[in-house]
Amino acid sequence: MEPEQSFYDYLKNISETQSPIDFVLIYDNLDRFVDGALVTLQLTFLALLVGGIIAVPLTIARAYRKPFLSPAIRVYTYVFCGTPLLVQVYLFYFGLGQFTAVQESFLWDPILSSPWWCVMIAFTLNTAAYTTEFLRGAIETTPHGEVEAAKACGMSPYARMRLVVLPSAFRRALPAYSNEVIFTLHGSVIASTVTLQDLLGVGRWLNGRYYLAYEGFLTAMVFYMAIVFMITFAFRLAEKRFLGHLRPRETPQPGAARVAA
Amino acid sequence: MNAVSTSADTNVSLGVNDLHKSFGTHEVLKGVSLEAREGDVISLLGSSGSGKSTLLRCVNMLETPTSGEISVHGEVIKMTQDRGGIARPADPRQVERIRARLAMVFQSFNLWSHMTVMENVIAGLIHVLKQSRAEAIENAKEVLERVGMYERRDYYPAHISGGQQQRAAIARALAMEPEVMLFDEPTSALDPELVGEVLKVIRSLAEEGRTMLVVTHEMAFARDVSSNVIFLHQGLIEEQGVPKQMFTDPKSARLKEFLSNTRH
Amino acid sequence: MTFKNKLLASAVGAIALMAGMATAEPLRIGVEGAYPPFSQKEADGSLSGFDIDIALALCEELERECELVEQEWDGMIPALIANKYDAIVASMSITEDRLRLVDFSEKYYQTPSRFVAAEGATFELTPEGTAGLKIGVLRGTTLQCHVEKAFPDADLRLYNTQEDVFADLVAGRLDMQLNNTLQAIDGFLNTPQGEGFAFLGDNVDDPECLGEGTGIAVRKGDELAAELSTAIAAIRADGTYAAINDTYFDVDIYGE
Amino acid sequence: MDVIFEYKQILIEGTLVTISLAVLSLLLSIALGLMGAYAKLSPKRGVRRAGELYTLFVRSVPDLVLMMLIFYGGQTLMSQVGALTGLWGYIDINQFMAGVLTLGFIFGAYMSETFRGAILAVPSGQIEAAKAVGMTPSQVFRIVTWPQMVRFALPSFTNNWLVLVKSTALVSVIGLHDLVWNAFTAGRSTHMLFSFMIAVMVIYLIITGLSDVILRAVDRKYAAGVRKA
Repeated sequence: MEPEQSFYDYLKNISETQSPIDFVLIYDNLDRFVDGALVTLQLTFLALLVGGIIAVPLTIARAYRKPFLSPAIRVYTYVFCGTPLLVQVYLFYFGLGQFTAVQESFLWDPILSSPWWCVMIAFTLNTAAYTTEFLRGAIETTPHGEVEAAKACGMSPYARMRLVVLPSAFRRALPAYSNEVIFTLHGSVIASTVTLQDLLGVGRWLNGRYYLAYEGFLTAMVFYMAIVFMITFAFRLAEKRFLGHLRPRETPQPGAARVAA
Repeated sequence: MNAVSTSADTNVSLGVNDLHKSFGTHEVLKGVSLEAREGDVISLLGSSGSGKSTLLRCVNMLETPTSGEISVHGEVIKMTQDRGGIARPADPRQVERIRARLAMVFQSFNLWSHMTVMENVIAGLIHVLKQSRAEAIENAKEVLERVGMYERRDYYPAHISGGQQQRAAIARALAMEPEVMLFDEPTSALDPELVGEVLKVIRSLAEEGRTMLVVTHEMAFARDVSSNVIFLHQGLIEEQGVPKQMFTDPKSARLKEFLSNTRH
Repeated sequence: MTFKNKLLASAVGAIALMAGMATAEPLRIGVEGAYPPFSQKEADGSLSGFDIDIALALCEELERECELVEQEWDGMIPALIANKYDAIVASMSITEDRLRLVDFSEKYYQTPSRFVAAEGATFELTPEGTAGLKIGVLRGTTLQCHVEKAFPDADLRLYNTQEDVFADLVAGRLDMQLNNTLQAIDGFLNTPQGEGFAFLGDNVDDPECLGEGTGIAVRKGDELAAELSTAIAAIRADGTYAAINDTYFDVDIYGE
Repeated sequence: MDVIFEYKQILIEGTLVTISLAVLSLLLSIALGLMGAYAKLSPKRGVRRAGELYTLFVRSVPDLVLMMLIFYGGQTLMSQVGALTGLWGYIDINQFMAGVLTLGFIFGAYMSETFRGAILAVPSGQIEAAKAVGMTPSQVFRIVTWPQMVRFALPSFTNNWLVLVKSTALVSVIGLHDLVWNAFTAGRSTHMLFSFMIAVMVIYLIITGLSDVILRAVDRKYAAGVRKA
C-alpha cells in the first residue's frame, strides 16, 4: 500500500470514529486553501508595497510641515487610521456603485467593478496612512545631532534626507513595520466579505459547502499562523541585518533576563 | 547690511564681523568680531552661557546670526531678511558650499548611527565633494590612519568607545580637507580617561598647521596649543591675546576670576 | 401587507427581541431575513415573508409557543446542530449533502431555480460557454453546489445575502446569478431594480445538488421531523397554506 | 443627507450597540490583560510561557477568523461538551457574546503587553518599600502599583482602545446589528451605500475623538505628582 494512501485511510478512520473534525474534507480541499493563501499573500504584500511607496513622499511632506499639503495629508491619515478598514472596503466596493457617473465611467469596467481592485485600493490607502504616521514619528525622532552633522559638512536638504534621515528612520521604524505587516495581513481577511476567495474566503466556502462549523476556519487559522510565523522570522533576520548599529555590542548578561521576573 | 568684503587679505581664512545673535528677546552674542589667519589655532574660552558655542554654530550657519557678517577666505555669506524681518541666508547653495570648506566636530560626536565608521567618513566625500567611491575610500583610509581608527573602520558608532567615536568624527571632518576646523567642546562628553586620546589627535592637527577654532574647557590645551585665546563674557569678547600673556597676566577681573575658578 | 401579517410581523419582532435569553420551553425556529418574499426585514426591524408565516402557522398547528431566531445563511445548519434552535424554516432544499447532517420534514414547497442575466444576454449554459463568466450565488446553497459541479470554469462569487447578489448584478459586477425562480421574480425582476434583466435558459435540472423540494431541517433523529410533516399536511388540508400562499404568489408553489 | 437624517434612529441604535460592545470587550480585555501581565511576570516558568503563548496566538490569528470560529464553532463545541458531560443543556452564544468574547480575548493579549510594560516601569524599590511596611500583595497593587501603572500604561491603553473600537465593525459580518450592519442595511435599501458608509466613518471619528478627549483628562489626573520634562 502506498504511504499516502494509508495516511488518507488513517485520516478517514480518525474523522469517522474519534474526531469531531472532518480531516478528510480538509485534506481533500488543501489545494483550495493553498490558492486562498496565495490570494491573501498577494493582497497583503502588494498593498504593503504600493502603500509603502506612497507613504514616503507623504511622510516627507508631513515631516517638513509643507503648508496646505501637510494638513491635507493629516486629514487623509486621520480618516483612514480612525475608521474601520471594513467600512473603507464597503465604501469602495458597495459605495461607489451609488453613483451612476462612476458606473458609467471608464474606471468602472476594468477596476471599480472588480472586488480585487476595490479591496486593493482600500488596503493600499489604509496601510499608506498608517505607514505615513509612524514613519513621520521615526523621522521626527532622528537624533538632532546627526542632522546637524550632515548640515555642517555641507549636505543639501535633499542629500540629508536621502543619506541620513530616511535610512536611519527606516531602520528604526523596522520593528513597528513588522506590526504593520501583520496588521495588514489580519486586515486582509476582509476581502472575504466582498466575494474574494482569500484564505478566510476558502474557509467560509468549505463550511458553507459542507455545512460545517469549524473545519474551514480552523484550517484557515493554521495557515494564517504559519504565515505570521514566517513574517516574524523574516523580520527577525532583517532586524539583525539592519539594526545591528543600534544594539549594544556586549552580549546580554545571563542575569539580565531575570530582572523582569 | 551690504555684502561688502571686509578684507582683501586672503590670508584671513575666517572673518567674523560684529556678529549679533538673539534667541527671542535674549541676546546671546552682542557684537563679536574675530579673524583667523591661516595656521591660527584659536581657543574660545568662557563660562557656560557666555555665547562661545553659539558663536561657533553661527560661523557655519547652524544658527543664523541676527546680524553681522561671516566670511571665508574673503567670500562673505550673503544674508537677506524674510518678510518678518528675520535674517536668513540669501543663497542656501552658498551656505552648503561654505560649510563644506569649514568642518565641525561636535561635543556629542553626532556620527550617523546607521553607518559604519568608514561610511561616515566617505558620505561627505562622495555626496558633497563628488569624489568617486574608490577615491573617497582611499582618502578615508588616510585620515582614519591619521586618527588611529582605520582598524575600526567597519564598526558602527554604537559599538565603539566615546573616544573612538570622537576620533572617527574628527576623521570625518578632516577628510573634507577643510580650510578651517571648528571644534565645539570636543572632549566634554567624554569620560576623563578618554579625553587624552582625543586631545592628542587635535594637538597633532594643530602642530601640522591647520586653521582651527576650538571651544574648550581644557585649559592646558588652550595654553599649550593655541596661537590665540579669546575670552568671551556675556556675549562680548572680554579679552584676547596670546596664551602666555592671557594665562599668566590676565587683564580683566572676569578672566582672572574665570581662571582661578577653573584651575584647581 | 395584510393586517394579519402586520400583526404577525410585530409579534415576531417582539419575540426576536427575546431571543438570546432562551429558555428550553418554546420551539425555536431558525430563519433568515434577506430573501424576499420568503423572508425579509421590515423597516421597523420585524420579520415577514412566506417562510415566516409558514413557520408561525405550523407552530399554531402544533400548539407550541414559538420563537424565531435570526441567523446568517452560511451558519444555518451548524447552528441547528449546535442547538441554537430546533428547526430551520428558511427555504432550505432537501439534498443528499444536507441529509448526512440533519433530518428533514416532508417538503413544504418546491420551486425550480433558474439563471438571471441582462436582457438579451446569450450566454450558453455549458462548461465552455460559462468559462470565465462571473456567476453570483448565495454562499452555502444548493446553487453553489450546482454551479461548482456543472460550470467548473466559471468565476463563482459567493455572497452572504441574496440582496447583495442582486446589487452586484445591477452594478455590473456579475454576468449572471442563479436562484429560486419565485424569489428572483418577486425579489428582483418585478422590482424597479430588476429592470433590464431576465431569466436565462431553462429551469435547472440537477436533483443531486438541488434536491427534491424545500423542507424543514431538524437535528438528526429528532421526532420533530415527523410532527412537522403532519402539520404541513394539516395546514395544506385546512386552507391555511393556501391563504399564506396567495398573500405572496399567484400560483401554488407547493408543486405536484 | 436628508435620507441619512431620516434613518437617524437606526443609526443611533446601531451606535449604541457598537459602544456597548466596545465597552464590554474593553472590560473583559482589562481583566484578561492584568492576568496576562502577571502571568508574563510570574517567577514560574510555565506560567510565564503560557502568558507569552497567549500573545503569540492572538498575534498569529486575524480577528475575524477568531470571531467566526467562536461564533460558529464555539456554539457547536459548547453543545457537544454540554451533551457529553451533561453539565448544561443549551447555552446560547449570540453575535453579541461572540463579539465580546473575541474582542475581549484579542485585546486582552495586547493589554497584557501594555500592563506588563507599565508594571515594570514602576520602580521595584517602591514595591519593596510597600512590602516592607507590611502591605499584602493586593494592597501593594491597589495602593502603589496601580496608580502609577495607569500613567505609564495610558498611551498604549488609549491606542488599544481606539483599535478596539474600530475592530467592533467586524461583528457586522457575523450579523450583529451594530452601527455598520444597520447603516449597510439602510444604505442598501435606499441605494445610498456611499453616503451611509461616509456617515458611519464620521460616527467612528466622533467616538474616537471623544475617547481622546476623555483619556487625555484621565492622563492629567494621574499625572499629578509627576514633574513634566
